[in-house]
Amino acid sequence: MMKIKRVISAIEKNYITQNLRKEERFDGRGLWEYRDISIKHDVIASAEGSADVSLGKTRIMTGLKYDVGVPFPDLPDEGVCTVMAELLPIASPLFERGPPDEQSIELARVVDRGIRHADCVQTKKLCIEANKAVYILFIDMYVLNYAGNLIDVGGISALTTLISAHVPEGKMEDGKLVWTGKYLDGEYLVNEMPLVLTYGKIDNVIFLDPSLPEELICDGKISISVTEDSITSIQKSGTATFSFDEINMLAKKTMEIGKKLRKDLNLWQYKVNYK
Amino acid sequence: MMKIKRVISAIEKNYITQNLRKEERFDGRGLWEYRDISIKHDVIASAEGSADVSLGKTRIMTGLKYDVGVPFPDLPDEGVCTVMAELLPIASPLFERGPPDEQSIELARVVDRGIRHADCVQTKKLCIEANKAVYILFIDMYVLNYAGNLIDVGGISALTTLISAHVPEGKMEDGKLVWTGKYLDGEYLVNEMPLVLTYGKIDNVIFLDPSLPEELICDGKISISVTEDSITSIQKSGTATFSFDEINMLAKKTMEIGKKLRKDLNLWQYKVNYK
Amino acid sequence: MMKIKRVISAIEKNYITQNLRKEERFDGRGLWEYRDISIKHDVIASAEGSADVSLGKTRIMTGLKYDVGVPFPDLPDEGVCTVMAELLPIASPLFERGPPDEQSIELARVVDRGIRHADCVQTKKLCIEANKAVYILFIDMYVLNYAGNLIDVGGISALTTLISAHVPEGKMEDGKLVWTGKYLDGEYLVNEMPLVLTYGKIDNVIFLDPSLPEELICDGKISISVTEDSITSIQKSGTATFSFDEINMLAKKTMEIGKKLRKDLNLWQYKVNYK
Amino acid sequence: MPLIIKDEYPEKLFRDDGKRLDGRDKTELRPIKMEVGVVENADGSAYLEWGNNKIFAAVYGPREVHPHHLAKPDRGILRVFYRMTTYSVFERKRPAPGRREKEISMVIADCLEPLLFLELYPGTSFEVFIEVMDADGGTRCAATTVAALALADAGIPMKSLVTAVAVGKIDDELVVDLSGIEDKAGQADLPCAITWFNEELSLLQFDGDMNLKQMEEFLSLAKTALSEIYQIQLDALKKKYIEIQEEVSGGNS
Amino acid sequence: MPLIIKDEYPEKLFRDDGKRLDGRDKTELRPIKMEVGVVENADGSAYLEWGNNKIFAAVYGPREVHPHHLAKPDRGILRVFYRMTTYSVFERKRPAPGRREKEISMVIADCLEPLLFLELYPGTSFEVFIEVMDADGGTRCAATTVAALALADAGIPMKSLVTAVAVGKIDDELVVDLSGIEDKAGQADLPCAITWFNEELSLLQFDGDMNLKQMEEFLSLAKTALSEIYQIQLDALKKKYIEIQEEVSGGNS
Amino acid sequence: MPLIIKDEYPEKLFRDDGKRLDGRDKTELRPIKMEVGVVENADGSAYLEWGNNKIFAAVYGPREVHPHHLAKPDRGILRVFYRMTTYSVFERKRPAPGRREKEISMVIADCLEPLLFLELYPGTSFEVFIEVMDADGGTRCAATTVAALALADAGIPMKSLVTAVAVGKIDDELVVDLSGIEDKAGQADLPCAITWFNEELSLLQFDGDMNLKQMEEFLSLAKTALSEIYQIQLDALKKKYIEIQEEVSGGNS
Repeated sequence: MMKIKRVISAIEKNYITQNLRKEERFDGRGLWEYRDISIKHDVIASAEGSADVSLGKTRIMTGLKYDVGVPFPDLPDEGVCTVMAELLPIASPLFERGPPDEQSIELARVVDRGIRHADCVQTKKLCIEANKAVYILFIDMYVLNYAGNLIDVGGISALTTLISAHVPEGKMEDGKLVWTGKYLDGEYLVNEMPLVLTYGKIDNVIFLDPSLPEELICDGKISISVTEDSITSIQKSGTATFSFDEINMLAKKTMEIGKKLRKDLNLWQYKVNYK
Repeated sequence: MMKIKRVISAIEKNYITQNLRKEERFDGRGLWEYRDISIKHDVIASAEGSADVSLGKTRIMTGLKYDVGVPFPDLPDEGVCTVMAELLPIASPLFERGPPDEQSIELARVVDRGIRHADCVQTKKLCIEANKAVYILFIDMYVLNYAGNLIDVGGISALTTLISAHVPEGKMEDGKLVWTGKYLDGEYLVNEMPLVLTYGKIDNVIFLDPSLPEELICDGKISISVTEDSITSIQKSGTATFSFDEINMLAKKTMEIGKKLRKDLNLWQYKVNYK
Repeated sequence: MMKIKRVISAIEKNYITQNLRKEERFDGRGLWEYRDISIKHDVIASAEGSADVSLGKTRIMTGLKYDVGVPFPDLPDEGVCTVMAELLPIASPLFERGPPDEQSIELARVVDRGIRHADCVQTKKLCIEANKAVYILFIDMYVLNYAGNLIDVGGISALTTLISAHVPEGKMEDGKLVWTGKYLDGEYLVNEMPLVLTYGKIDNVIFLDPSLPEELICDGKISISVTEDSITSIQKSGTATFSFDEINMLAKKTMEIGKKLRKDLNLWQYKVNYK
Repeated sequence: MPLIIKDEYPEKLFRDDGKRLDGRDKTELRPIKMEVGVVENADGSAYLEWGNNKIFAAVYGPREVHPHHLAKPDRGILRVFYRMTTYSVFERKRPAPGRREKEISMVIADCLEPLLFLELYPGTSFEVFIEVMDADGGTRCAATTVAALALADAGIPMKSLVTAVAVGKIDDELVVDLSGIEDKAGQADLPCAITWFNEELSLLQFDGDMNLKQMEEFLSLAKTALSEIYQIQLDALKKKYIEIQEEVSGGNS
Repeated sequence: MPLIIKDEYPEKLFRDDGKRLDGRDKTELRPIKMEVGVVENADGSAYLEWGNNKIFAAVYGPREVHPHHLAKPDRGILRVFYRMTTYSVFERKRPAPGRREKEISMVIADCLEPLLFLELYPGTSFEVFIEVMDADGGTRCAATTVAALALADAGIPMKSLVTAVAVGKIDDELVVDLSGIEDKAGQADLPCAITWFNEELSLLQFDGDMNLKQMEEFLSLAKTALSEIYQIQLDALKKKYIEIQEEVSGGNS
Repeated sequence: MPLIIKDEYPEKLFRDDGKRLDGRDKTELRPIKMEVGVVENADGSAYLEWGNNKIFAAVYGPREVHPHHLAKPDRGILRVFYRMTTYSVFERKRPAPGRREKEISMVIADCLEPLLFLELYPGTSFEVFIEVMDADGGTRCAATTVAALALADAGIPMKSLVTAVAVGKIDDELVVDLSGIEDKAGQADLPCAITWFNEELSLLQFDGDMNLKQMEEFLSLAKTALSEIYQIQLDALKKKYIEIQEEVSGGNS
């Protein structure tokens, strides 16, 4: 595999683009094909849930921490689940001046919206006692190697982390929080299983799962989050424009590929039975 | 009118200075003459008071927001009124590296001191219940076009915003804040009507209301705040020095011009009757 | 004395190094000799304890302020004593781009650890009422002239400041803090008297109390804090390496010199009897 | 010190007569006014009122890039700064620019960049400053729309304008141009923008829940609304040229 | 975690014998001591005690400008950094420089700049660092006064010194040189500075309430006080030259 | 919003059978695993598990220095960035790097710099990034150890490796390789590092209480432990070369 040490040269750019026009990708994949996915779960002893996910050479390690706080007055019985992402300078020579802040914000935001709007984490289940105490979950993603398409890896990584969760169960007794000794697990916390699929566009060619060289030269990307039945989030980025027909086509494709991927990954296997 | 796209050239500088020595200004005004003032009030639906004030081409839009907080222990029955200013990069090509922080701090500070020391906003009227709850008023000024003499425009703008105020009236019932459905208006909040007048000095010539070219080349400025009967605040800035006689003369002139301006502007017309 | 206006030249470096190899120092001192120490105490009216300490031309002025706060839940009957250091740009032309942040952090940290681990300030004596109110002491050091070996000056300065302390004594009455009119003094607050001694290493030569030129060219330093009977803290910095034998030798030397210095300085003379 | 009057949402977003709370039909836009050339000092500027939204946009450029290291030797760069005043929203916004403002700045830049011929301006920059003085839902779309006008007012060559609008779902019905309250209390929000030179979407976001059929409906509603707004943009530009012409002929007569 | 001993103000600022709380007459200055050459490493330095105020000033320059983009091709620049230690005030100050410190730095720079011939030093900078170790009212005036001495000590050509003092109103009486408590509990405060080469005011601020007649009185009181302080500045400079001379003759004898 | 399950410490750090809480003897190390070449994009990298510590190190360089003004004309510079993930510790760490992380970065840089021939790389920089994914006591020593491996993996000429370990005092007994709980509940902690080319200490810190005799004992315990860990480092490097060789011969067979 090509080792990316610099911004893509004009020659490489032409090579990649011309092949894409023939519906061929420089790494041999078809236009709608993912790179290999590998998943390890519950890898961090200090975290209350974690995942180590690779898509090709892109690798993200994610952990879950929690805190207990007073709920917002207007949402007295709802906890909070936040998503943060950091592109470690370990992950790429492109990050030598410090990793790009915008890219990590985008990664966190798109993954967060995928989870939030798909009714994935049911925030009412994060309530310990209304108006008094709720859980705050922190899902923090760290990019260990950057080889393109962080968003889709981040989505799977966040979901696996939640599914592998083991958060101590608390209850209020006489106005004080006590621990029951039991744990909230992924089955309790996770409802829907949203997946986010990202497409790149170069000239008029659209393709799934952009690798790093494709990402560096593409005009734009679009990420679509889907549950089994619905589209729950869309985010276009970059200067590419998409025709109305292309959008309708991509929505349809995402529903299909998402269904298959959800089945293949079978994320429920990563549930942790704790104590 | 001259469009200021760069720092004044030496030729322009000489032209302006030589005319000033003849008591003539490049825009035809006399030494003690203001540019045209225009005032619109209650222009922002989301704000509890607002004003859009222009002095020549200088334009500031100001809004009032409030919050309710616990008073300082040593001032248990006094609310707070704070002034902030921001020079929007919209307002001038001179702000291309980001608007000058010092200038916005100075604008906020001089306007704030004019209001504070003139007994303009009576902070005791901002008390809901002593030791428990007081209003915090935020008067935030945004400079939309910068053509010199921000301070005097800011002063009128802040005052008009306060006069146009409509802040929900609260009272404490059983230790809880409830809203009466009535509003605190400008008449209730504003006591004195301080105006701030700013003079520039170039060589030995002093003049009122510096326009942008005059401001860019002047050695220094002095701002004097006056109520009907008193001087309440003075602020000299820049490297100009003023003789003792000049200071006495300017104080006298400010009392006179201030009296006339207060009458001409008739700011009470901008009171809002809400509900 | 040599006035340091620039980084040491190669010639000076050679001169200093070659002399050190002959166990001679450019300012005439022996390898294990301190520069002159001068101490003034209680010099700041606004502070609740202060010291002005010079070691040769290095000068640090330190003050103590206090606050009263709620203790940490896991240490309900312990107050807190924090140490901060600032290298004033006054103190050296080397600080023209702003004084080096790392060096002030190191100064604060090493002095803080010397105090903390030597059981110097007994934090339980800073408790006013368990779970309710404890003292927070702030020991803030300001470097006024920088001529090498800030750490040892800082250590003496912090200790003298504590010994000169006069902190108002509070007690809780009906859940409220009241002041007794008495003061906590150095005798009450200070238990052990830790001193920190710093050595430089150039090539294979080790020496006490590096002056500025020595500090600028040395490969590394080691600071050792000792009480009458024990080593309480060690901090090596820089790229010098020390053999196991050297470490054992320095530990022994520090115990000896520390004992003598503690006696010579006789810091208890700086206790303040207040009211 | 939290605000205590709560920003409460109504239970229903349609009135009994089937109209929306502000009296609009499902596909009706709020009143929109646009004007160009409103900031004296800027190279180009525009002002927009859209419902209660009040937004200024100003353009400076092409000019030297600060800081220099951002300059590109082979093309100009476009930078967009979207900001809101502290008093533009119900609860006072903090003065410092937040994440949301940075995000929207990026989104708008992605909409404006395809319009420009940046390769003609190597080593320079265009800055678009957008200030929301008063906000009432759909500010990212309104800001995109007014920013395009400010660029046109600056006389910068453009492939076309761009126009944006949000469609959404409230009380299970698809509607056009969500107001502030509809945005907050509604079920779904789909802001989108069209670049007229190729009639493609340069902004597309969605949060909510929709199936494929609903998505087609959303896009069709948006298309119609975008055409209406485009007309108002064109009128604002025409008005300026008419005024200039009148001034010129007035001067000659 | 607020400080709990309150910084309380007395009800009256005059004693029964008509003297001020610290025993001074209305026009009497607090004790003032000045000394130059106190910071070994600096190009020029001075130390001042004025009542309980204790202030160091040090000057470095002319030297290269950091960061470079601040340098001016046709003249030198002057930068003033006024700071206070955390323990210089009743309630511990935060370590980071606050707005007030930045404001006073600017005010002092405006007082010092007219004294210098910056056009003789193109491309370089002078930095004046001022550190208030102990504060007791009137620090901006005291800092201006000691900074001028440090510049003189550095041997930098100057048109003259500058001297500053605050006059004010307490219990309806005009007084000279407000102490800390008079500043906080008083009714008005008028700090001012005089540049001696033209005998004009280079610093003038006021907060309070005064009519035109009172203002004339204020200025007249200030003028007398400024002359007294100027003498102390001159004496400090002379003392250094005498000491140098003695050293030199001492060396020769 | 504080965490409410407390990080409580046991009263005794030895079990009744004389073993430590995790079953180790006093001089026994926790299980250690090291691997090199684990980050595809880096010039050199290594991964370490040491008890529950899990740490990645990656090296980039020699390369151009950013920002430029840090470059040195006569030698290369080494920069070390030690960071911890938010979830690597019991109570979630704030995302921004703290003082402790900056301090440890400096300490590790001081350990690595003596190993390198920086004078051969004028104007360039080496960056060593260390990320602690999971922490359990002794991270500064573990990070130093794995960083040396990453440098070696990058093929950068080195005088030798460096190896680090912490010895300490718990329940009045001297032990080797403190675990997280022993570090927090123990009485003294002495992290140290050895550079093998001269067998001297390049890291030495101590907090606690010891007399001269105890200090000699500490250093002697450390020396033995350091040799053991060094062997594991060497094995990790060998393993990579064996794998490469096998690949090469595999390709030839």
